[in-house]
Amino acid sequence: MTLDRALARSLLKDMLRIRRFEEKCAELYSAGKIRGFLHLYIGEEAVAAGALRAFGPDDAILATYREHGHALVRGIPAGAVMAEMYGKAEGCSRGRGGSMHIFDAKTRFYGGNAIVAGGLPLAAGFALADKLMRRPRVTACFFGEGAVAEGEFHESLNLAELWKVPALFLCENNLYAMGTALDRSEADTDLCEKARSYKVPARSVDGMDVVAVMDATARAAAEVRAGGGPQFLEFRTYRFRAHSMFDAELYRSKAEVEQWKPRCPILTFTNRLKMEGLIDDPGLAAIEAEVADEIAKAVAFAEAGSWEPVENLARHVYTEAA
Amino acid sequence: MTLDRALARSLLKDMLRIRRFEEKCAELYSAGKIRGFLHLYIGEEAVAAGALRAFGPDDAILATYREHGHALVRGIPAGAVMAEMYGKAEGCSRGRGGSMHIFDAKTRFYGGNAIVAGGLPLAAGFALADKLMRRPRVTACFFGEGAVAEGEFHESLNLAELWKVPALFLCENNLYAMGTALDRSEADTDLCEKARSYKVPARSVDGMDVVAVMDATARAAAEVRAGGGPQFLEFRTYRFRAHSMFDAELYRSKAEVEQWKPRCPILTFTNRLKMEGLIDDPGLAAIEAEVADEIAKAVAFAEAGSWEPVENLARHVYTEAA
Amino acid sequence: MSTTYRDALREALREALTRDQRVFLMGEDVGRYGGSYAVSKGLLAEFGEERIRDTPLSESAFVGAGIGAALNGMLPIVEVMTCNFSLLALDQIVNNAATIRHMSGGQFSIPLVIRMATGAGRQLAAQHSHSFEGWYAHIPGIRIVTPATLEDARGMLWTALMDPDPVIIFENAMLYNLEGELAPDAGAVDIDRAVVRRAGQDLTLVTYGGSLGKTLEAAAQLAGQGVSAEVIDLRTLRPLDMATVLGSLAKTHRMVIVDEGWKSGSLAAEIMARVMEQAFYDLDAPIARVCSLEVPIPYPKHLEDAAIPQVATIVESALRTAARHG
Amino acid sequence: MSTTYRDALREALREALTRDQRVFLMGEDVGRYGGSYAVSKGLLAEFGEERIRDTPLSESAFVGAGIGAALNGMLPIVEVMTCNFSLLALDQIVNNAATIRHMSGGQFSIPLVIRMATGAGRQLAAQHSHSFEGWYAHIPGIRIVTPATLEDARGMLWTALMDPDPVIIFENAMLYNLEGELAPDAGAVDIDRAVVRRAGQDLTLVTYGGSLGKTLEAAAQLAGQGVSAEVIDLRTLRPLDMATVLGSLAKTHRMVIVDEGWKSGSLAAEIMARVMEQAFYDLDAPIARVCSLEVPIPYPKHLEDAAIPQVATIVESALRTAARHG
Ligand SMILES: Cc1ncc(C[n+]2csc(CCOP(=O)(O)OP(=O)(O)O)c2C)c(N)n1
Ligand SMILES: Cc1ncc(C[n+]2csc(CCOP(=O)(O)OP(=O)(O)O)c2C)c(N)n1
Ligand SMILES: [Mg+2]
Ligand SMILES: [Mg+2]
Repeated sequence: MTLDRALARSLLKDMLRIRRFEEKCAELYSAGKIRGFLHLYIGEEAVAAGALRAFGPDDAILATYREHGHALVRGIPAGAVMAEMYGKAEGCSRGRGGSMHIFDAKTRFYGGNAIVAGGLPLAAGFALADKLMRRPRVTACFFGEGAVAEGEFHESLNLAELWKVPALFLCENNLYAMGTALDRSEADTDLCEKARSYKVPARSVDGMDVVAVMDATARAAAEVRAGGGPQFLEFRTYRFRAHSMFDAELYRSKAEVEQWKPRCPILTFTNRLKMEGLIDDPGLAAIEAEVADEIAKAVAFAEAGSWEPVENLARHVYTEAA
Repeated sequence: MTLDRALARSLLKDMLRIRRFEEKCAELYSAGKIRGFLHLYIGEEAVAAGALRAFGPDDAILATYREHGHALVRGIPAGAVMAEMYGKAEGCSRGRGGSMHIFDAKTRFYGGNAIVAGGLPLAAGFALADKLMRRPRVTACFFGEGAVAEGEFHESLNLAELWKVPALFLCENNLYAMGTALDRSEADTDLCEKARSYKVPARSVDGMDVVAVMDATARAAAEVRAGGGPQFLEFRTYRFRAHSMFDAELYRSKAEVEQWKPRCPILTFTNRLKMEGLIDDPGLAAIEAEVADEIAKAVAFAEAGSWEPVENLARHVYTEAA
Repeated sequence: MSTTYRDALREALREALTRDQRVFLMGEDVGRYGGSYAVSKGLLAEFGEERIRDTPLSESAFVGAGIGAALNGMLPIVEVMTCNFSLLALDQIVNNAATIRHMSGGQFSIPLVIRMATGAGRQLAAQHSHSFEGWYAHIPGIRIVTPATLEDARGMLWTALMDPDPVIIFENAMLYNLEGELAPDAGAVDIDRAVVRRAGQDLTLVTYGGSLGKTLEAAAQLAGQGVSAEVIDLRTLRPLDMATVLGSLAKTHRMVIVDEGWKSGSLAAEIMARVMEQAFYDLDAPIARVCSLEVPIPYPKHLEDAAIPQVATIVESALRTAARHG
Repeated sequence: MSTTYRDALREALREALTRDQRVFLMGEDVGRYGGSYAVSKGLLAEFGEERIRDTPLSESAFVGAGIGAALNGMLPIVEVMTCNFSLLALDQIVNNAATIRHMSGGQFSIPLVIRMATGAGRQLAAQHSHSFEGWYAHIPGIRIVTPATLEDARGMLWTALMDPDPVIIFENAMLYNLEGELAPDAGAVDIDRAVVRRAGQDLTLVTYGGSLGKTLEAAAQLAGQGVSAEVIDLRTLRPLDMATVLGSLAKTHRMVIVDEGWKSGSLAAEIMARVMEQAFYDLDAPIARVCSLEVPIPYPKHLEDAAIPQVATIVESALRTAARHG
C-alpha cells in the first residue's frame, strides 16, 4: 500500500520511541536505576508499533514481561512507564510492578504478565465479557512463541473458538524462548497450523515490516470485531538483544544476530520512506529530537518521583473499604 | 482379515469377560459392596480387548478411572481386580485405590488415574526412559476424548514427538466427557488433526470393531517399537451406561443410546463369527460359562478377602526402611 | 421451609443470576449434566446457554477466563468440579487473581467467585478426597469461605459476589444432602465474622465446613460427660476472624481445633500459632488439633474413616484437653 | 577449596550424572542456555543432549514426564526454573508423584528429584518472588529439602536421588552467589536431621534456606547485646526433625522462627503448633515468628526488603522474646 506522510512518520516515530526508550533503559540498568529483570524489545518494534493501531480506546490489551513497547505505543505516558521501571510511586503501577508488570486502567492495558502464557486464559475471558455484554470490542493478547508450548495456549485457543469470542491472539515469534530455539521446543514449528487445529483463522506476517503488521492486524481486528470469532497472527521477528540482562547468549552465534541486523524494522522502514520520498534527513532528525525530548522528560519525571512509603506496602492486597 | 478360531474366541471372550465383570460390578454397587465412583466400560469393550494384544509383558500400560476392562485383558487376575473394587487387602492395590486406581506391578499396569489427562505426561516420561535405556518397549496410554481439551494433552504430545519417544496414545472417543458432548468441548472435533499439529501420526479407527482395533493398534505399536516416534489412535466408540453410578444422563436421549446398541461390539462380533462359522451357540455358551465361572470365583475371592488393618493406614506414604 | 444444602446453593445461584445481568456461571458440566453434584440442575433451562456455560476440561483456561471476565466488568461464578482438579488452575488463581490488584497498584478489581467441592467421606480415594481450603488460605489477595450451614450455603454467594476481590467458596461434598429448615426470606450473610454455633464454658472447639456437624455432635456428647464445649464455626478461613476465637478462649482457656486438612501445615496450625502470638497467657493447656492423617485418602470405608476427623476422636481430644493442667 | 553455592550444585549434578547412567537432567534452558541461574552451565557439552535435556515451556508435562521416567527405572532430576512456575505442575506433583506409592498399596517407587529456585530479594516482583517450600511441606508423600550451605548444596542431591521417594530441592536464589570453603572430598549429606549452626543458651532461632545467613547475622548481633542465640537450620521441611528443635528448646525455653514464606499458614506456624503439642511446658514465652508480609512481593527494593525477613526484624523479635516473661 502507499503510505501517507503523516502515517509514515507516526509509525517510524513509534518504533523510534521504543528503540530509544529501551536503549535508555539498558543504560539505566547499568547505572542501577532499573533493577530486577529487564527484557528488551529491540528488534521487534514493528510489531507493537504496527499492531496496536488496530485497537481503539475501548479495546483491551494484554501483554507479557517484554511489554515496554506496547505500553508506549498504547499511549501510557513515557514518564509513567519510566517511573514504573524505577519503582517510583508515580509509575503506572505505583512502582510495584516494575518492568514486567506495566498496568494502566486508563488505556485498558492489563499487564505485563511474567508467567509465560499466563495472559491467554485471561484474554479468552476478557473477550467473553465483551461478547456477553454485546460490546463491539476486541481483546488483543500478545505473547511469545514460547507460550505456544504451554497447555494454556491449547486450552485458551480452544475455548476462544468454541465460544467465538472477540479475541485476537498475537504471537511474537522471535525464534527463541530464552535460549531455546523454536525447533527445539515445538515438534511442528508451524504455529499457524496449531491455531488452525482449533479452527482459529491464522496468518503469518513479516514482523519486521511495520506496514505488513499494521495491515494484517487491522484486517484481523476488523473481522474479530465484526463477530467472526478469534483469530491468530504470527509475527516473524527477531530479538537483537539478550533475553534479559542476565543472559550470556550462549545459545546463538553473534553471526546469526548480525545476519538479522539488516532486517532491522527501523532501518528498513526508514530506507523505504526515504526512497518513496516520505522522509528526509532533516525530517528524521526532527523525529529523533522529539523522541529524545520525550525520553529525557520521562527520565526526569522518574528521577523526580517518590518512593512509596513503606506504610503503604500492605495496601491494595484487598480492596479498601470506601 | 480372516480370523483363526482361537483368536476369534479369545477376542470374544475378552470382551465378554469385561461385559460380565462390569454387569456384576453394577449389581455389587447396588448391593453396597462396591462404593465410591464406578465407571463402567460397557459398550467400549472392543477397545481394550483389541488394543491390548499389541503389547508384550515388558510394555507399560497407563489408563484412566474407566479401566477395569484394560486391567482384565492385561492379565491382572479378576479376583485381584474385584477385591480391589471391594477395597480388600487382597486387591491389586491392596484395596487402597478401588475402582479408579487399579495398579499392578507384575503386569506393568500403572493405573488407574482419576485426573483427566493426568496420565499423559507420565506416559511421555515412561517412554523416554525406555528410549534412553535402549529398550524396545512401548508405553500405551489410554484416555478419553475429554482429555484432549486439557493442556496436558498438548504439552505431552508435543514433548513425545519432539523427543520421538516410543509412546502410543490411545484415545477412547465415546463422544461424551461426563455430560459434555465432544462438539461442545472441542472447537474442532477432528482429534487426529490435533495430533498431527504436533506431527504425531494419527488414525481414526472404528472402536466398535475389535478386529479393526486390534489391527490398527498392532501396526501402530510395531512402528512405535521400531523407533518411529509416538503415534495417536482415535477409537470411535460409545458408552452404553451412565458416566458413573451418580449420572442421571440428562444430556443425551434414550433414543440415542438405543441407536448405538446394534453396534454393540460383542453383538456384532458374535454375529460375524457365527456367519463365518467360527463360533456356534454351544461354543458361545461354553465361553459364557467360563466367564461366569471366572467372575464367580473373583467375587468369592473378594468376599473372602480381608480388610487392611487400620494400623497400616500410614504405611507406604513413604518407602519403608528395609 | 425445609430444604437441603444443595438446594440452598441453587437458590443462591438463581438469585444472583436474576439480580444482576453481569452474573454468569461456568464450569465443567454445570449445564446439560446439571452439575456433578446437581447444584446447578435446572438452571440451564431457566437462564440459557449464555449464562450457564459448560466448559471443556480445561481448568486453567476457564478459571483464567473467569478472572479475565471479572477484570472486564462481569461477575463470574466459576465452578471447579472439585478442589482436587483446582491444582490445574492454581497458577491462574495465585499469579493472576490474587496478585493483579496489588501488583498494579490497586487499579483493578477482580469480583470473581470460584466454587469448588472439597473433602473426603464418599470413598472416592486419593485423587478425589482432598481438603485444600486451609491450604489455599495461605495466599494473600483471595478470600476463602466455607459454608457449613443451610443459611451460609444460601447466603455466602451473594456477599462473595459483591466483594470486589476474588472469593473461593469451598463446599464440603458431604454437606450437599444436609437437610433442614431455612427461612423463606434467607439471603446474603456476613462473611467477615466467625460464629459461635454452640455456647459453652469449659472448652472451645474451633472448626469449619464439613467438620462442623461432627464437632457439634462431639459437643453434645461432651455435655453428657459434663464438659461444656463452645463451638466456633470459622466460616471464613482467610481473613481469619481471630477476635471471635480469642473471645471464646478468654472464657474457656482451652481449645481443640477440628480441621479436615492434612495436619502438617494445616489451618489448625495457623490458629495455634496466632493464639500463641496473641493470647498465650490465656491458655490453661496446650491447644490440640484433630486433623486428617497425613496420607493420600484411601478408598475403603474403614481406612477413610480412620484418616479424617471423627466424632470419637474429637471427643477424645477434647476430654484430654479439658483434663490437662495449665 | 573456595567455591560458590552454584558451583557446588553443579558439582553435585556432575557427580550424579557420572555415577549413575540412570540419572539425567531436564528442564527449561538447562542445556544450551546453561540454566537460568547458570547452575548447569557446561553440562551439556560434558554429558550430551540425551542426559541434559532442554524442554519446551510445559511445566506440567515435563514434571509429569520426570515422574513417569522415575516409575520406569530412571533417576531423573527435573529443574523447574523457579518455584513460581511450579504451580503449573502441581497437579502432577500432588496427584501423581506424592500419591502413587500409597494409592497402589506400596508397589511403586518414584525416585525423582525436582530442583527449583525459590525466594525473593532480587527485585523480580510479584510473580517471581514466591517462597513456596513451606507450603509444599503440607503434602504427604514427598520430601522437601532446602540446602542453605555449600556443604548441603553439594551433598543433598545425591542423598535425594538415593531416596526412593520424590524429593524437591528448593534453592534460594539469593544463595547462588554465596562463596566459601568446601572440602574437596565433600559429598552426600544426611537429609534426615536438622543441624545446630550456632550454639547458644538463651534463645533458639529456627530457620532454613535463604534465611539462614540473615539469622546467623542476627545471632551475631544478639551476642553483642548479651543474648546467646542458638541457630537451627531445619534443612528438611518435610519430614520435620522436631527432635533437634525440641532439644534446643529444652535448653533455651524460648524460640523465634524465621521463615520467608507468607506468615499465615507458614511452616513457622506448623513448628509453633508442634511445639505446643509436644513441648508446651518447655516454653518460657510464646514463640515468635518472622515471616514475609502477606503481600505479593513488590518490585522496589525498599518495599521488597520490608516484605521479607531481615536481620533487624529478627534481632528485634529475638530481643522481645528473650525479654518476655513466661
Ligand atoms: C510459566 C513460565 N515458565 C518459565 C518462565 C521463565 N521464562 C521467562 S521468559 C521465558 C521465555 C519465553 O519465550 P517467549 O514466549 O518466546 O517470549 P520472548 O521472551 O521470546 O519474548 C521463560 C522460559 C516463565 N516466566 N513462566
Ligand atoms: C482434571 C479433571 N477434571 C475433571 C474431572 C471430573 N471428570 C471425571 S471423568 C470426566 C469426563 C472425562 O471424559 P473422557 O475423558 O471423555 O473420558 P470418559 O469418561 O468418557 O471415558 C470428568 C469431567 C477429573 N476427574 N479430572
Ligand atoms: Mg520468543
Ligand atoms: Mg469420553
